[in-house]
Amino acid sequence: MKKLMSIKNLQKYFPVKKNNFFQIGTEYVKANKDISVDIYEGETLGIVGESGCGKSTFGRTIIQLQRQTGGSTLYYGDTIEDFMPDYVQTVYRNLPKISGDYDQDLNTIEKMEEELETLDAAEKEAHFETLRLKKIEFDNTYGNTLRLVGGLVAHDNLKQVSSILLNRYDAASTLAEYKRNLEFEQQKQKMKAAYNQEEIDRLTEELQTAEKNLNEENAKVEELKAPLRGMTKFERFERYLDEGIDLAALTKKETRLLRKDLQIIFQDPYSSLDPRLTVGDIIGEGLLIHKFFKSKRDPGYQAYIVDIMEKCGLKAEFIHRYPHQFSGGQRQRIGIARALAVQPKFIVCDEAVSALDVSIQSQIINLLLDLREKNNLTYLFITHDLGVVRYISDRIGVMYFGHLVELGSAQEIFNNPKHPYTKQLLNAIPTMEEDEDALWDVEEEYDDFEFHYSKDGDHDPDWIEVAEDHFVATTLKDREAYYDKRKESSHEFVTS
Amino acid sequence: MFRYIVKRILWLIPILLGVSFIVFTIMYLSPGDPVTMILGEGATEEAYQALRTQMGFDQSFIVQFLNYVRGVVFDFDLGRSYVSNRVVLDEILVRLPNTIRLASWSILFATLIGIPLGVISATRPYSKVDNVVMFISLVGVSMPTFWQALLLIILFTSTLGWLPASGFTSWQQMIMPVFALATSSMGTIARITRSSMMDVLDQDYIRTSEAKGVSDGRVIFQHALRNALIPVVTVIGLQFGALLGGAVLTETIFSINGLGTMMVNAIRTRDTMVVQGGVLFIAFIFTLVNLCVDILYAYIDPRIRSQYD
Amino acid sequence: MLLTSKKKINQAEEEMLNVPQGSWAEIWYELKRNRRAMFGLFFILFLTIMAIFADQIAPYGMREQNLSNALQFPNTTHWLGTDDLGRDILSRMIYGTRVSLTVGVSAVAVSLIIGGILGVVAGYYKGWIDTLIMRFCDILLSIPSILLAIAIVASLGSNLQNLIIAIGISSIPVFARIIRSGVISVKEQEYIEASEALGANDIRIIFKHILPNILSPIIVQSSMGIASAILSAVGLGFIGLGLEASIAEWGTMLNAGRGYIRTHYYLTLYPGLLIMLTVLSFNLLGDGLRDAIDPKMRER
Amino acid sequence: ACGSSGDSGNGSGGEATADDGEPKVLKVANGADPVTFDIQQTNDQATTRIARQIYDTLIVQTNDLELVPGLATEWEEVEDNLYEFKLREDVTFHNGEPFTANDVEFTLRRAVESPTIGHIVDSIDPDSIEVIDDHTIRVGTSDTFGPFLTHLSHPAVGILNEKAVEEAGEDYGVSVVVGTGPFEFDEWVTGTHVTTNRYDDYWGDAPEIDRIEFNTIADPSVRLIELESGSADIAYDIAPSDIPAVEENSELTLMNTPNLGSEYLGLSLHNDTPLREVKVRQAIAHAVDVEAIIDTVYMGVGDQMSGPINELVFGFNDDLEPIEYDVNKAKDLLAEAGYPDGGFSLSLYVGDNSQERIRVSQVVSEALAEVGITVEVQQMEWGAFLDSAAVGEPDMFLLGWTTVTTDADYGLYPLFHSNSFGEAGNRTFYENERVDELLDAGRYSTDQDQRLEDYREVQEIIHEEVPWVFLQTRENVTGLSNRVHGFEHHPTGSYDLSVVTLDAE
Ligand SMILES: Nc1ncnc2c1ncn2[C@@H]1O[C@H](COP(=O)(O)OP(=O)(O)OP(=O)(O)O)[C@@H](O)[C@H]1O
Ligand SMILES: Nc1ncnc2c1ncn2[C@@H]1O[C@H](COP(=O)(O)OP(=O)(O)OP(=O)(O)O)[C@@H](O)[C@H]1O
Ligand SMILES: [Mg+2]
Ligand SMILES: [Mg+2]
Ligand code: NI
Repeated sequence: MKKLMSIKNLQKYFPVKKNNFFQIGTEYVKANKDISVDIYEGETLGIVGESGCGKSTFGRTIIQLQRQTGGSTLYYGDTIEDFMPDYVQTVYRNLPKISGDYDQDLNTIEKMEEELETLDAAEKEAHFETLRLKKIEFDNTYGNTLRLVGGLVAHDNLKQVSSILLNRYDAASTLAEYKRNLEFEQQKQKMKAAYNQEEIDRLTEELQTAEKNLNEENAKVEELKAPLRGMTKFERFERYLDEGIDLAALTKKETRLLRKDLQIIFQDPYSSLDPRLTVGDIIGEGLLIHKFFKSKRDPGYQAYIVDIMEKCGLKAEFIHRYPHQFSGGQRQRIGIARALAVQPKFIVCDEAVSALDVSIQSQIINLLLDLREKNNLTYLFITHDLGVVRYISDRIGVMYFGHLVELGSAQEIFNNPKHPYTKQLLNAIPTMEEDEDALWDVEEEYDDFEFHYSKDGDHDPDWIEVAEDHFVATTLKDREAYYDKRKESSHEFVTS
Repeated sequence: MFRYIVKRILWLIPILLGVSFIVFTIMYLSPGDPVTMILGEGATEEAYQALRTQMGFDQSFIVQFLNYVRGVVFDFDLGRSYVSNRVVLDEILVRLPNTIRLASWSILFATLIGIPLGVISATRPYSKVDNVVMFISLVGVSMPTFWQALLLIILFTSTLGWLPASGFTSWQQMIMPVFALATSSMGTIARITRSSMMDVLDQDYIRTSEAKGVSDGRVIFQHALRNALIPVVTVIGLQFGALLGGAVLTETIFSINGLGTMMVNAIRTRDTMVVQGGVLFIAFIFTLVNLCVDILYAYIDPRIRSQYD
Repeated sequence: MLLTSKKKINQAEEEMLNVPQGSWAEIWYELKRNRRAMFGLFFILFLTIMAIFADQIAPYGMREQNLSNALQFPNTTHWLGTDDLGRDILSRMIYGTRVSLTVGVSAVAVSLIIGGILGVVAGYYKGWIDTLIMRFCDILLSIPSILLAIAIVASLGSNLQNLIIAIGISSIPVFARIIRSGVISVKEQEYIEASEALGANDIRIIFKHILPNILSPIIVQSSMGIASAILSAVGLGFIGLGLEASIAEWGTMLNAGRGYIRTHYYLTLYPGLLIMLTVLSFNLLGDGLRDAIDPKMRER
Repeated sequence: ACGSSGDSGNGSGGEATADDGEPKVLKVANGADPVTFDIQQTNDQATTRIARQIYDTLIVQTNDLELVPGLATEWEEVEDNLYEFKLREDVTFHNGEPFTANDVEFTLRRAVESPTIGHIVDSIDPDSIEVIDDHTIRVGTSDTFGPFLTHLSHPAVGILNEKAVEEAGEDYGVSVVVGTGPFEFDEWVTGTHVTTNRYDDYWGDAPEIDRIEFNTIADPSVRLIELESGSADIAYDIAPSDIPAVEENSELTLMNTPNLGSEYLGLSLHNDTPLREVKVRQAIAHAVDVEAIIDTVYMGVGDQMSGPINELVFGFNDDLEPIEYDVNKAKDLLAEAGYPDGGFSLSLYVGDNSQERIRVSQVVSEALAEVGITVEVQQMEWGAFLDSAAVGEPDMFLLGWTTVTTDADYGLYPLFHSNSFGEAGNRTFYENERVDELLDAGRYSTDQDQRLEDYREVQEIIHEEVPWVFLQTRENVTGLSNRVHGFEHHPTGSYDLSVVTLDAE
């Protein structure tokens, strides 16, 4: 399956208002601490967890509604080649400045890995944590460089590399722009919006020259690479090459361009609709922003909106009504229609159905599933309703105080939960009577691993695969043995 | 709480500096040269230049302003009037009591009448009494102070001959200015009291005491009014500031020798130093009164107090 | 019509009909039921007509003098009498509407635009710029507005434009504060985030989403603001800092009539009465609008 | 004054205090607060009206404008342009210091230096001042200066006590005020009042009243109210609109007498406007109904002027007739000048400190509209007004001039000599060689007959060329309670109160 998103060590801290004037340093609400997960095209990834554990934050952060404070979020719905964001240029330009450091740092990490094996159990624990953090730091610092430059960082003359890559960047970004425009025109054509045939023809032509240009530049890059091939260093870094766009590194403007691919359905259908706009205007806003239509008077505009509304189960005559004239369920549909109107590739459904009664819920869930099939959509489905999540999700992630503690197929999670928190969640026993702490600070032991998780959120450091594609955060009893086994099974582990 | 007060007092410094800067700029931009004003019709060029240098007008704007600030900060010296060469601080201190007296009596009067009016209205909402009282309050707010002052003079001085139209020492002299100035604030206070009171009367704990059979009077005065007063206090604080401004016109009409009259004259004669000093004092008083209101506010309402800690 | 039959509707039903953030039609519906507000509205319309058609309505010209007819008490040829230069008071009052309405509306426009920009920037971007703007407002607020206006007019000279600027500037902080707090509360709303999620830029969010949603308090404040701007203008005229005296302006008329207060009361009585009614009308309308927009804010 | 009843109180003798134990207090309503009693730092009327009771001058100008001995008993011109003054020997200052020639020297030297009143004594040559003995002093002028002695009688040249001035420093004139006059300074509460007490060692006739209270009341109608209610015995500067009220009140007396002031509408030649043509100026002069202005705006106070100075001033030309109001003539003149229907516009500036002038500006603008001239009135703050008029900004402006020295030189030279352009007084930028010549001659000659001739000719020329539209003479208007006796106006507007007596209440 094709990856749509790859989230690495995502972190979102909210600064808290200073208590007083003289306070030094800032305190944070650590809503998302260190989340890594891949999302595949066409799947529905369910996220469950108790209220306040950071689900909404996670959803908002990966589509960059809120800037993440650490980690990277790679997006594959568009490739770097097609998008050519600014940060690529920055990375290319700064290449000579960081020469060698990644090498050193990587060596340090490797050395630490080696050392790990020589240490005794007590020291190992601390060492392991340092190593983990070091790896995250490494990824934060060099991740994008390695992903974009790859093995070429091993070249002696980084200045030369940098200038050739920059030339390539220019050619590629010109091409990307033509491609984007063309694609957009074609999409409009598909949507029966006003499109411009001449423009399409012109773009197709320009595209060809730009492509040729790029090929020339690519050839130069290949020339550079040729002598390096076979060097261990080159090969080691070449593996880092990655097509994904790091959403966290985009400028505000670039993020806005991607907005039409990454959408969100908000948790609260009441406060997420502007009371001063009609339903038509609410749904049409994205269309106008992304210039699907030039103005509201475009002939196809109204028809397109009506079409979307009907798909979402809203009557056409609602188009001129205001949000307060609708019931909760209807509002939720408006929110869904708004998200779908721009034909996104990925939608965060933040409790999209939780506020609704059961019959409406199932209606909307079916609508979402239906749309997924038709439009090859990918969902991040956030909820604390286990019934719904089981029904809709392919995979489920369990979140606990800003961490992902368990991840697996829906079946695995429900049939074979490993993490004690997941188990509690599934049991869903009302726990009013019990001492709260007793509930959370559970220690549970298995043969190979044990859980030490607590409310403070210092989670178990290992992220292990307990069954095929079923991961859980835990503490390994014998780390070496585990990793050895993994190596045999030829899985890649570069960073945690 | 203490820290909050200190912080607020520290804020006074940039505010007063800003006020000073704005006033200085406006006065600096004014046409009409104080030197000409002093020299009058027919002075020689040399005399003009000499006086200009002596008064420091040949220096740049910023230097003049910084000199002024330095004087104020280090020597508490507000300068001397360009016109009379008197020490500005003395000029202000002579007049300050009159203005303060006028504003204080007015706010007292406005409060003593405004609050009961508001209470009467709130206890009989949408009744005839309420309508009449609220209409009168709004008329009070809408009536230009100076016009009202003129009407009072026509009636009580010209026609009836009961009250003197100028001066500000005896109680007879004080009646008209205080009344004229207080009317608008009275209306505002009555209106806010009514709405605040109605909010409180609408709340459950009042219903509870009513249900328990507590007498109407007790409900209104003991329970409701105390809680309703919180927003009223804020408004009274703000009104005090408004009164200081309103005093400008009132003083002019009743020939009261207060800060207002002084400032209007000083603005007209481009007596920058006096304008500066006066505005600084008024701004200082205004800010201080509002600080007191905030502190009082916190005192009345424990919920707010806890916010500051 | 619906209106009359619904008049006796009981309290509970009234609540139900009331939608907190109603559409304009609903606000208008509420407003129409408020007799005082309608009085205000009609009086304002009446004044507007007088201002526009002053040339046709006024029995005499604005500057038309008749020195031999000076200081006539109200009579059949001069309904409200003549002033010290023999000009018709009624006509001058009618012409005076022009100045007062122009100054009132334009001054509010000035403070609304400048205060609006400051308030939006402060509320939307927060941070140091917010602190800066709000401290600036504190500073302006701590100078009594009439003094500020006097100083500005004195320094700029008094013509219509400067009068508008002077009065406009002094109420900038009021608008800036109201708009800022509106922006802050609206910006918290999820629909703003929703618009961001659709890719809207700041300009679009401010103009399409934030401003329309804080329009109601702005309208209420503008109505009241016009009332106090007119009062300020008249006050400036009264202390002789208004427009050139041949232009009919209510404050200047009062000032000129002041010397005759003992013998010719009507010189100050009628213009004063008109000022009061005008200001009252704007206040009544403002009150009514506030009630119509949010019944819970009644008379605050 | 009311005759019999009051005079009886007077007859009982000087020591009124002894009779009833109550000090006799005269309450005066003054229109403005004094500026400073360092009289060399100000020259405003509100101050002078009080200062005059405190200070004496060497020479006194009577109410009839005669020069009589003051602190100087006699004087003579000992050489060309050098005068010797004999001083009184029995005079002490309020601080007990004896009055000597040194004080005179100090005063005059300081006055010449003063930016504020320097112009009054600028004819004095400081090098020529010479103290002969304690009570003899010589003072010379740098050029022959006709009105020299008159200038010395100006209240601003009141004699100061050197010691008091030096000792008090910055406080002089505010809390320390020392003169030789009939009243000594007691207290000054800014903006409210100034009180003076009778100085018992006064060299002249002792005043009957014990104390004068000058109350500052800016609003003219309030001054009247004070007078009516008995809170004031004398109210200065009754507003024209209040005159009927005083006249109708049987307990009050209105005193109005012409003073040395005149009002005019300046027609500036500075800007390139039709005003540069004599005919246009004459037309404007004919178009303005000065009589109507006097009647409606000034309630009959003042007389239409025929020229720039009035009859009290030495050098007045009594042959000239006021320019009559004649719209047709004005139109004809305009046509002759090439503006048959007017058709041009002029700016008219007026200071905002006088309600009356503001009204006049409106009358003028209507009057000129009659002959087709559009007038744009600019009402300005007084200081700004003076400034812009001084640089020739306005086409027309309303202003007045008081010939305080009662000599035509002061009433004409600053206003019409080409040396006096702008700030110095000639704000119309009027220039005429002959006029310059005659004014110079008049200034530097002591031959009074020749001077009279010269000034008459100047007035003829100005009457013909009308750089001004001559409006009306100014009058001093005072409201008096009938208790007050002996009060008289002085044409300069500052009145001697030492002669005033009061009936018991
Ligand atoms: N803008 C913000 N500023 C500060 N703290 C925030 C902000 N947004 C969220 N938080 C905090 O982050 C934590 C996670 O919030 P989040 O909304 O992601 O929870 P959630 O899992 O979606 O909960 P729920 O199921 O109730 O929707 C909470 O403690 C919340 O208080
Ligand atoms: N102010 C209004 N103007 C017009 N139609 C309205 C208004 N309010 C509600 N409606 C319509 O009335 C119907 C019922 O709405 P209501 O909000 O009562 O539904 P509900 O039962 O609460 O549904 P939900 O469970 O989705 O909240 C809906 O069709 C809605 O569109
Ligand atoms: Mg949530
Ligand atoms: Mg519902
Ligand atoms: Ni008598």
